[in-house]
Amino acid sequence: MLRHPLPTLLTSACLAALLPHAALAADPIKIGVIAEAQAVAGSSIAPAAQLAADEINAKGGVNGRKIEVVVYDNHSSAAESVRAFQRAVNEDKVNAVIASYISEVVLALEPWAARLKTVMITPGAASDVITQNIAKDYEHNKYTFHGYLTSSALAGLVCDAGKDLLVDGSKMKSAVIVSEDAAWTTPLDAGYEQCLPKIGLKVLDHIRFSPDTTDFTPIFNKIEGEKPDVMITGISHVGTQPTVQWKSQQVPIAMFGISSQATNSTFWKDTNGATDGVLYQAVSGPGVAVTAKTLPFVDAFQKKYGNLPSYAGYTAYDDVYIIADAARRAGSTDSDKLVEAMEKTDYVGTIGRVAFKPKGDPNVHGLKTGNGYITGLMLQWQDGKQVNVWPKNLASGKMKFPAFIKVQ
Amino acid sequence: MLAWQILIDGFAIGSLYALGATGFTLIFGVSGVLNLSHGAIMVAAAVAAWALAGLAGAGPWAAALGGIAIGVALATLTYFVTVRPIQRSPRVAEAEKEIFILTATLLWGIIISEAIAYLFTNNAKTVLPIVEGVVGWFGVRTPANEYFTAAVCWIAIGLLWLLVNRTRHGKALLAASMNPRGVTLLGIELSRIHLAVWLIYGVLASVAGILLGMFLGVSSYSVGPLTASAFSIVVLGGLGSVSGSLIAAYVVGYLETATAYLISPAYRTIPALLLLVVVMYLRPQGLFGRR
Amino acid sequence: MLEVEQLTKRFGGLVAVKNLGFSVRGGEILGLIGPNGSGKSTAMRCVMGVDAPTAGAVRFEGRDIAGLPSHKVSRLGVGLVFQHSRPLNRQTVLENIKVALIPDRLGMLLHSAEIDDRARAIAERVGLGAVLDRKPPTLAFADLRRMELAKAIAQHPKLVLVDEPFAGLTATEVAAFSELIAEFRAEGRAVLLVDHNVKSVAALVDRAVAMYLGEKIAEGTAAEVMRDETVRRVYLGGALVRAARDAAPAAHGAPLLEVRDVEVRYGKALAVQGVSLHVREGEFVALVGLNGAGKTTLFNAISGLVRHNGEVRWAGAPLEGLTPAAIARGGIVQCPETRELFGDMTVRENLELGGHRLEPTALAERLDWLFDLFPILRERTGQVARTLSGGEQQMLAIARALMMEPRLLILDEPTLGLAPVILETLSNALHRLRGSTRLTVLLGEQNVTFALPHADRLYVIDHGRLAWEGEPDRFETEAADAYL
Amino acid sequence: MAPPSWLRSRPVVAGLVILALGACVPLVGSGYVLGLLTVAFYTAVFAMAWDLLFGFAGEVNFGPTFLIGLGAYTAGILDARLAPNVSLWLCVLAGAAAAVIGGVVLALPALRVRGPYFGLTTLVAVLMLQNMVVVFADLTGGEIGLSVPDVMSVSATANYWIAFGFMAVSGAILYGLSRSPIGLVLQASGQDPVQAGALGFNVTKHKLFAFVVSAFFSGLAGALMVFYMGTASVGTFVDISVGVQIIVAAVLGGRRTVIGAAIGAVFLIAMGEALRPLGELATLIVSLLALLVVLFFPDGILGMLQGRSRRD
Repeated sequence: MLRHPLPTLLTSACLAALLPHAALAADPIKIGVIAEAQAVAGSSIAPAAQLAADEINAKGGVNGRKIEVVVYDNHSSAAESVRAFQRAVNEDKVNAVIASYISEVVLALEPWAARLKTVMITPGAASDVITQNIAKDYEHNKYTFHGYLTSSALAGLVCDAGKDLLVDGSKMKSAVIVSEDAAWTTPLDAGYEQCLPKIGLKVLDHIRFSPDTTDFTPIFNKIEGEKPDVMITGISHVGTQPTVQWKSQQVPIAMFGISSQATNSTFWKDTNGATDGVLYQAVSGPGVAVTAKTLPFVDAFQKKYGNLPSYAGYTAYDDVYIIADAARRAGSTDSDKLVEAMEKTDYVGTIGRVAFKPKGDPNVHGLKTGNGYITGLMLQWQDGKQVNVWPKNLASGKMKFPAFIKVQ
Repeated sequence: MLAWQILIDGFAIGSLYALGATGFTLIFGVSGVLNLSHGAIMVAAAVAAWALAGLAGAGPWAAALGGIAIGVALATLTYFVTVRPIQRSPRVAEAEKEIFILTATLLWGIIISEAIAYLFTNNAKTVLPIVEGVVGWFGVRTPANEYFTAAVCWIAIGLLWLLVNRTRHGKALLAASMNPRGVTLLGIELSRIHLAVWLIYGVLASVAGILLGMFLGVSSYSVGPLTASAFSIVVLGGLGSVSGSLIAAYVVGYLETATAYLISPAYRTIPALLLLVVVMYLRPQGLFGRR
Repeated sequence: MLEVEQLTKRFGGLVAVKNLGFSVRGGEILGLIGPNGSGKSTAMRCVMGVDAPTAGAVRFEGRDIAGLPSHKVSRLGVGLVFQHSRPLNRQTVLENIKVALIPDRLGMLLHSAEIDDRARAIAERVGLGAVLDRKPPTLAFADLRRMELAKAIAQHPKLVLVDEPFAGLTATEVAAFSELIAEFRAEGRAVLLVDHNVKSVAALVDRAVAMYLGEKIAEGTAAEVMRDETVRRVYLGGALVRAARDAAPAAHGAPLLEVRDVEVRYGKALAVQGVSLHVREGEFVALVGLNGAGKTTLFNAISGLVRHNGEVRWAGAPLEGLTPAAIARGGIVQCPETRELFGDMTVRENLELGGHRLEPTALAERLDWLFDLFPILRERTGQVARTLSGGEQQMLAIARALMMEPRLLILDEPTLGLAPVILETLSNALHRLRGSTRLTVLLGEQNVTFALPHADRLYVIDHGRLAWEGEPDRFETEAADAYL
Repeated sequence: MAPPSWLRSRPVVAGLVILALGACVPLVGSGYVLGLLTVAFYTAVFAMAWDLLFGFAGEVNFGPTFLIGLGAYTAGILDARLAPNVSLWLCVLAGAAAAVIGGVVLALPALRVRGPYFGLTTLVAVLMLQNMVVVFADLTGGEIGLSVPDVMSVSATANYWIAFGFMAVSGAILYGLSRSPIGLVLQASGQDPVQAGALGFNVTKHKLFAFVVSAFFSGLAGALMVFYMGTASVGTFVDISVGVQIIVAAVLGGRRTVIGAAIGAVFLIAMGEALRPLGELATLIVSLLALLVVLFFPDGILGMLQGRSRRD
């Protein structure tokens, strides 16, 4: 009978229910990490969180309590993430959850964070809907925090960089917006449409392509026919494919904007170098000391795991500190108190100064951006390396393009 | 100029589809098997080629050959692990073999793609292209790789044609697809024919996968869509009809390309799906299938 | 009750039934007789509505039902007893019978006691009372056939179509089934029996219609039809003529092929029971028997294509464990009744595949020799096999088998579905073949006249058993009357 | 009198044992086990509905997620647009209705063809739906999914009972249907359509009926699950991989038993969860296990349980 999985499960559940759960002072603070181990962006989340926890524990923990990280692989599936979330909260009794870089997953988890009243923060999802949901029903959804930039915020940061690099630096005047046809790009594109004309780039066209596009030639040919100075991109799921065809077709127009996969250190290898010259927005980059904490983190990560963290690695690392900081200030891991303390966060992490937008903002619990807060970077792939070209004070190189690109 | 662009792009992508579908339809024609691990084998070959070039430092040709070797090995394994045991199993009723083989190859495909994701992550990988640069004809700049892809596809299909129509062993294959019993009566072992077909299939699927990897890049996410597109093209052309599949591949390739150019890249795949539904409804045996 | 007029059914280019007409009255049993491929089954399917006729009328109780879907035909009062069907293996016999009693309505969610009672009554009637709660896979073959009959009875049909009622049954079972079918007649229903030959249904039918190549060739009482000259030509091949054999057969010596107590079952049905025969090197042996007697099954057992009990020995060694292809390579080459040509390949390609193990020069010589034997094939070398006429296809099939350089050629029903004119050409070719090589041949034929002139020895097979064995000249006196 | 025959049937006994076990879970299980089983029960309904179509009507539907997705998205969109002016249960019913309508629209062309062609037609339907979700992102939320404001209940136990009751009722109805006269006719139509026609049954009508029933339960289960999950997304309700899981569950549990499909679904989900500590390899191992069962125990888990007693 025991070979049957159900009784086994029941037995284990039974045992679990019998164990005492009263929170002792020396109980560790448990942080659940639900992430995508097979995706490059997601695979750094758990190790980075563990690194932060180890550092905090080495310094004596939080109010005498150690931080414990419990990791769940979600196979990039929303349904599996929901199950993992329930397991984390009900079974493993975690105090907070750091979850995923995929918007679909975070949105599926949001109602569960509300139901199970557990603080959840995403280190990498970009959809504006996450914070909009909080604004819609604050009391209910206040447990969710957006630890990365929303799409509309990203659009603003891309425009900021564009003004300096493209308009002022390269005298560009026109652009075509190219983005994958997806829900996360809707606010991004709206943001682009709004801010590009303001910085002096005329939007000639706006192309959305199907994420399962098997041939980008038609798209590039159409854009080329419109003779823009630059392509402003919004690509995430299909990063490799357009990059490879951009190179093989030698499209003479620069790519500038969001290209999530380009932030991966393996992107050069994955594309066989086709990414040379691609400009992409990021909150961090190798060798870029955004803050005093950035490079020590990268070094420690590389020393421990042998590779470089993905963008979600930086934020996941910060998120552990932010949760620990909030728990210290709240003096408790009670979810409501934790939320209150999290809202008062003012913490300088690896990507900049982190503070959450207050109640009343349409993107409540989203990160504050712009001067004094997070400004982001603009990096460019140059000869196999990710080189930061913006902002000036953090730049380690100058923007330059492969021969096939025509810049005035 | 637009027409020329559509002509070239549709041809390249159609050739790629054609090559992918040819192997799929060949297996169906000769042994009646719909191999739902098709996409996984294509992706495995491409990822193997990428790994050989990127991680082991092999040149583009060596990497491509290595990828083909892996793909052929996997195809053979597919036959021995999933297809043959079910075909020979006395415990599965004849009428149910089809669903069992479908389920088994489906699971096998998932196993392969999970293994790829485990070993190499599910990031899209690009195979080192064998030819680089662009060719400008009639004012249209086209990647040389696109011509290369079309050429390799046609060389592979041509070689297959020569093999099947001009060699003794190949003719036995063709004969087996028309009448397996007749082949047995002539003293030719069907099991060897099936093995040979899976080997040939392995080569075709691997070449298609590697070319796709050079053209666009592949990841374990591509597994499902690749199988589905081969399946659709093959049914559109008529199951088991190689020439039907070839024509259907170009129909789909051109339809997608034309949609992307003339309507919007966001609706790229929809007209082809609609066409498929209409064909299913009006001509269930496919455009060129015989009943 | 049923009137069929000018019924024609075409499948693509093939005309399966041509201008067929017949009628059945209530309380009458009509036999629709014809060899394989004569179109009798197609005619039955057209009546039932399984296939839609291409042209012609099918009138049931005065109403034209041609082209109606089968469930509507069924509801009008036509039932069909299938020869092979796929019963519900997970349900009991009772439930299988109940299926036939359920009305075609979607509201039927509960089993009714009335249906249960009726199903039990029908089961009693056909003799299934003892096995009601067993499941079909555990039933004897005859009981499966009874179940099919029960399903037809359950419909209360006014017209019952029965497909090969006695195939695979033993003599006692045949008698029991005849009685059950006769009961239909007694109840005033019309019955249409479809079978291979007159003999097996002669005792039961009131009238018979014989078909050949899609057309009606005779109609009358069973005795009349049996005496009909055309019918005798089709089955026997006309008056029995025995041609003198030139070469003396090797009457003694070890047998090349030896078949001992071979038994073959198709599921539950015994198709071949305890057959033993042998063929010596250089001999021409004919195995004659009507369609369905078990010739093809026996040949398939020899070629390793069906599982069988008993032993088949070839040149002194058992064939057990060899694949069909290995047996063929070993020298036993079968030219099957279905011909199994590669339809989309040319004549030459078909032949070359037959000679796939020959060296190029040997292949060319062999081709030349065969083209001399079958000159028509030389003219057709580039033509696709599918487009050849029936006779040409048969010659191609034989020629392809000969390309394999067989030691023993098994020739199964070469005359099947061929017009009489072609038979002569074929016969001549066989004669020349015997003259030019010392080939050993095992010929399976229904057409005795075709077989007799060539044969050194003759076996008669009937209902899966050997019924007679001897020299051709003794056949007419000893076995001919019992044959048809 | 002997016990009625349906009580002696092994699937029924297995089903009753599961129900009894299931009713005890809330007494001992944590919220996590309840949550896990809640999803497993909805999946079980998907698999049973699929089995009705395949095991009985003999049609391999590659697109169960077309029906599920229609139900889920219809209910989700209605709720997201109209809440709180519309009752959650009305949305659920609308979802089921949409799935039935979609099922008929799909079945009419699909039932004209057989075998692989039927399979492909249903597969294409899923691909179309997936495209539509992305194209009409304003309405559907696109690839990131759609949040619904209403939930059935926030209590894990209440959700468990709803799912459990729903599964028990659907299972009873579907199983009863499979054993009813209509079930027999369906099975006959699946096994031998020619004979079923000759016995006077309108095969197409019966298959259409099976499709509608299958669609109804798939849609209903999909819609209910939306209000359990709180979101509708392609990856949860529409993606081909979800359909694959359902088919694997049904084949794994034992075809043609309805109840086997439910066992297969619960087994698959429990197994995936039990192997979660293996992280990335979990899916691979579950697939491998499923493949082994398909290869070596063609009658599935229920067949394995019955194995010893099948010598009759």
